[in-house]
Amino acid sequence: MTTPIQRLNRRALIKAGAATVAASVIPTRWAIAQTKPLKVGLMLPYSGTFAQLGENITHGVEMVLAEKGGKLGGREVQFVKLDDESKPELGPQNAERLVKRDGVDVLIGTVHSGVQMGIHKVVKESGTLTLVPNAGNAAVTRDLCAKNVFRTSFTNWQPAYAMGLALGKKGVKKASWITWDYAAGTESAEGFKQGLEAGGGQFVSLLTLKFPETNFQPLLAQIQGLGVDAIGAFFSGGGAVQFVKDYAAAGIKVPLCGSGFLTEGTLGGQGAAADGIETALHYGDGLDTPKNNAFRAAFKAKANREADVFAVQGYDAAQLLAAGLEAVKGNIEDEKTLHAAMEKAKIDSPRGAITMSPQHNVVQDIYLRKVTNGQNKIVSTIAAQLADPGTGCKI
Amino acid sequence: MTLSSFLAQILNSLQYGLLLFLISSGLTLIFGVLGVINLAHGSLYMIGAYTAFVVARAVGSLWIALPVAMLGGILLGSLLERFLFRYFYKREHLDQVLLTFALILLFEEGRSLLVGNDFYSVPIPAALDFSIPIVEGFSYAAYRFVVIVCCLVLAAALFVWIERTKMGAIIRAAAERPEMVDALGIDPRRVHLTVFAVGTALALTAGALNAPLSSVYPNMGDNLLIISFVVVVIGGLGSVSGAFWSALLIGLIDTMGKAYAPKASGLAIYVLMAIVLLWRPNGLFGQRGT
Amino acid sequence: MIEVPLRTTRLLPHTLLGRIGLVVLAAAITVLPWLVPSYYAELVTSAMIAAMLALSMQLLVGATGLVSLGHGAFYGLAAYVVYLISPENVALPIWITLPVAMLVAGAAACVVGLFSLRTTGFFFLMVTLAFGQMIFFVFHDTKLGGGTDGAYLTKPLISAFGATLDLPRKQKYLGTYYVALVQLVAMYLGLAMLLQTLFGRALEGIRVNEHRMRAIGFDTFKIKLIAFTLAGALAGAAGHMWALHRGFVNPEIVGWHQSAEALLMILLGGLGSLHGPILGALALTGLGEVAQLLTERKLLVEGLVILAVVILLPRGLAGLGSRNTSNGAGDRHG
Amino acid sequence: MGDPAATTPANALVLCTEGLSKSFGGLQATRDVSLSLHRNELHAVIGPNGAGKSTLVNLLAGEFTPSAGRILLEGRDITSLNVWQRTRAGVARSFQRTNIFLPLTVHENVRLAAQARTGTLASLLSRAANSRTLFEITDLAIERVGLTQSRLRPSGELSHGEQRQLEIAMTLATDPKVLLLDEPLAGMGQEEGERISALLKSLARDHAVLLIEHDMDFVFKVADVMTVLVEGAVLASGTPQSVRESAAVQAAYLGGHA
Repeated sequence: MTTPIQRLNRRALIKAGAATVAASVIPTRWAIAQTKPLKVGLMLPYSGTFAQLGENITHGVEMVLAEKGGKLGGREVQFVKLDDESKPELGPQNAERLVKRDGVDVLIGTVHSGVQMGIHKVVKESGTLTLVPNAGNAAVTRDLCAKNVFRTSFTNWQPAYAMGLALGKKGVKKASWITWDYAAGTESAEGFKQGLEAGGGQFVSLLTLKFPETNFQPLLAQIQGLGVDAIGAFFSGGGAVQFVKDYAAAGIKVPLCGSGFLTEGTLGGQGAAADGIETALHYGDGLDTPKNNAFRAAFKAKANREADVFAVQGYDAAQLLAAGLEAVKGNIEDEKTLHAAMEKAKIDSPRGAITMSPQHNVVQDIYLRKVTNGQNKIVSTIAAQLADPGTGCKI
Repeated sequence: MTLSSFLAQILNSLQYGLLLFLISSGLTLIFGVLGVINLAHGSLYMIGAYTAFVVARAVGSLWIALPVAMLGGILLGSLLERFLFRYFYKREHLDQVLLTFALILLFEEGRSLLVGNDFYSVPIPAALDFSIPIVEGFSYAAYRFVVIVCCLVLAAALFVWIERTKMGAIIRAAAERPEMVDALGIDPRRVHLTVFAVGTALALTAGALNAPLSSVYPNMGDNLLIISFVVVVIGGLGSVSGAFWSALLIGLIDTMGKAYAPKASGLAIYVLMAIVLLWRPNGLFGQRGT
Repeated sequence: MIEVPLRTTRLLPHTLLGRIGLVVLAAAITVLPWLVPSYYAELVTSAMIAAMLALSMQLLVGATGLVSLGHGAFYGLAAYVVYLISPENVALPIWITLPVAMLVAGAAACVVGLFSLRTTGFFFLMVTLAFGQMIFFVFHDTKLGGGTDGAYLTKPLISAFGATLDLPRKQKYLGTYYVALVQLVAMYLGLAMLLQTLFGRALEGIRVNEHRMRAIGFDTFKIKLIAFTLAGALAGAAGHMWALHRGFVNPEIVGWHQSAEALLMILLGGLGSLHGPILGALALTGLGEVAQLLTERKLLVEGLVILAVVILLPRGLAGLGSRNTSNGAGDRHG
Repeated sequence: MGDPAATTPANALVLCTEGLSKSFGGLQATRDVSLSLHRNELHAVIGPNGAGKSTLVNLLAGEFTPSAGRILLEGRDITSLNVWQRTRAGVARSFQRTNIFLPLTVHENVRLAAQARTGTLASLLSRAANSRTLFEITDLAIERVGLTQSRLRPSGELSHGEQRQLEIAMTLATDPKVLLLDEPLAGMGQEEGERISALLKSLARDHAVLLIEHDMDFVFKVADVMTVLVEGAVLASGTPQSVRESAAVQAAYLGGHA
């Protein structure tokens, strides 16, 4: 155990598990705990559709630790990785593995919002400090918010709101939103409607498709008849690739825009069909700041591929954790100071400056991007320091 | 709802229904003749799509990928039947269910090991990469017409095979009375092998044919598997023509549901199935009880 | 008239040793939480919940010969019922939530049974699967139960006869543990008694030869419907327990993979015994825990294990020690 | 079992069919069959292969729904009753292919059949081991077919003939008024045949018995009444003597046999 970053192999992990069993049987004093390495659980998808996202987030987290010389708040860090398989029904069980069996001090996770609900249930009860590096379901920082849970990614509402706002300001009078009929879809629709109306436009209708079906034809055939000036969409991954291709092939005259995930990490598959699509997100290509350039170079050196928004979100989760731990000098038991420090932290993110809202969701600039030459080129900042409404949160 | 968009929806229904037919015709034959429930049939569709992706990426042409998927299906089906399923005909349903459930896991893991977990799109052949305007403001990708034509050709070939050949006659008899195969003086193992290979090849071909339209991604066959069950139940066990009409019916109801009543569309086909079961427990075209 | 000794039903342990084994197992589970950290006690709680689901399914699979892929839906439905009837931030007592959950799950099973039991064999399998998915889509695609992400619920209070078990926060898991244990034992003993009745014999007859049962005058549809409804209600008890344990519902707990997992537990434990599913659930939970530590390819391991069990161990773990072959799979069509 | 009720005459009409017909697709398997079964009478149905004998049994037992015609049991129309309802009403059948519960013992097989008539759910929930009347019914049926010695043996271990006897015992345990016996002698040796023949005669004393049988010598020996089916229709019916002498039967079926 000499390297600062403990990329545990399987055998070490079992030992660690056994140690935890012993540790929880024999009560330990805080003084001993202080000198122990800080255990950080990474509950992320390492298999299945979202595996790449999980890996990029992990790289982001590890980069921060490397920058800080292998210590956070003066304590060594030991990672415990757990593949959540993006299976919601296993969410609570997997979270308990980390929190109760392995006794992690901090939990970073996850990507899938259904799994996030399971993690959230467990850590709300245990009080374990938790950082959300992707899942954008609003509930976690709205009516279900918790004092020990922080999110450094986005809510589904945020980019969609900004997209609506951008359309409204551009003078688009009528627009519709098209998405899967699931939590993230309806939350994005709500954001788009509010943004559009704030910008002076009129929201016409919401078209939905059962998640995660990709037979878009029945919806596409209706669009011309809606009489709208623009169509906004929220899809991600394989669904996004196919939607954009089908939209182009259907020869629809209405311009397509959307929440940034419509063209995020999918441009290779979409090809020319994505050219010119405008989307809104908290990150993009061509963000020429020293921080971003350094981050991208370091990521490429580490992972041997280009950084993406997920890597940024993981990186910022670790930055926020570092800020909190430095304030309490590694004493994670001092929750009050820790949480207060994290709430007040100003993080220098590759995406620009970010802070935490009172509900512990990230407050950030949302950019308008346009697909040019296979890249999501940033055009402008639509909404500066945009916060989620955070309705219903009582901390 | 305008008349023109309604016509476009009819076209969508047809294309979706024909795809369902390719998948469920194999299922219904394998159920009907071999008495095996194959939960991994959806995974076979997935394998077909990934085959198309891998071959098209390697040689740059979907036209080579399609026959490869078809022949690969025959080969895979023969191997599965010869070395695995053959030993399960006389076993309990439960064993068959779990065997094929295990195959789903293994196929998906194999896919993950060989190709990874990313989604990939499969390019439409350049010669067909254009759209044909069919109604105001809505065009139809030329490749979709190709899929429709290919499905119809395959369906016609399947019908000729089932209705006009000796093997087809045996298969029809066996689907109605499974014990018949033994009585007809043909090695039943040959019949079983053929049916399983053809069923598998149909699933792989469907996957390969549809890959440019659906892209390829993990677990892509799951949803289609369940819908194919509904098609088989409504069409009647072992009936290829039943599967044909019932696939078109489901395609129509599902497409119209998505277009005009999206909230109800998920349930519509199951409600239809319940009605059919009450009215005709053996399906609309079913020959026998089970 | 000559006395005829009646054999106990096929599904119960035939030897004294077998019975003692079960009692020892129950005793071991009873003392376990005092010996291991809370995490492992909670792991056993989830294994017991899985065992309840598998046990309820054994009434269909092992006792009656009905293989259903929609059984998990009644389990998930019951968990959702707890969510739907619990007002926000008010914990209802378990003596209200448990009967309501079981009643709704049983009623749903009765309706599904009315349709699906008209069919047999593969049709039955596919139809139960489709009905199960129908229930899944109700929770997945509508706002009724919180949609795709699921929802939190207030865990029911463990209370009966006016007394409420109010444990300190750190020991709440013990309450859940013993409630699960009591229900599992009660379910086992109840089913054991049921299988000794004439009704149990009728189920056995249906499993072996339903056609003949009709010919000797049994209304087999009614008997199967009763068994299907009862199994649904018992799955409801397991689902209620999931809600009590997790305080969280998600559409995936309604999906057909739940049924497949329960079938796997039955197969692993053995078709020919009532305690098989319990052993299977414990074994599978243990296997999942070990596989998670050893490999990232957990599904690969699971797939290979199922394959191996189906091919090599057709009578499950419970069949390893016994040589009672007259109940084997081969003679079901006799 | 089934003491003849004092009020009904010893040879009362138990079951009759009126114009019973059944067709499958285009094929007419049963045409306009009218026959009657009386208590204390062994009624044999004979006919060449494919004459529709099994279809007739299946129609009477409720496996098939007739295309036309009625079936009356003691004057009550039972045409619309299904299989188990007919068994409960008193029409019981044995199967051509032995159809018993192989994993169970002889006693258990028969008890299962006796159990069906207890009917109500409440009685089904009593412990199987406790039901004394059930035991009596079961033992009587076993004794009647002469399997008392073997009653604790697993039925899978019985000889073929014994399995046929068990088949009949199960039928008896349902307390039938009418016995439909589909080739009870199939596959039996000479000695076993003798035993069954005696059993059938004894059964006919307190039941109406319909017998389907191939073995002509046997049929002419035991039957009180015979019906000859050809292509689904009744060619002749009457005492064995009258059937043997019927010109139509001789021409169409018996040929040189008579």
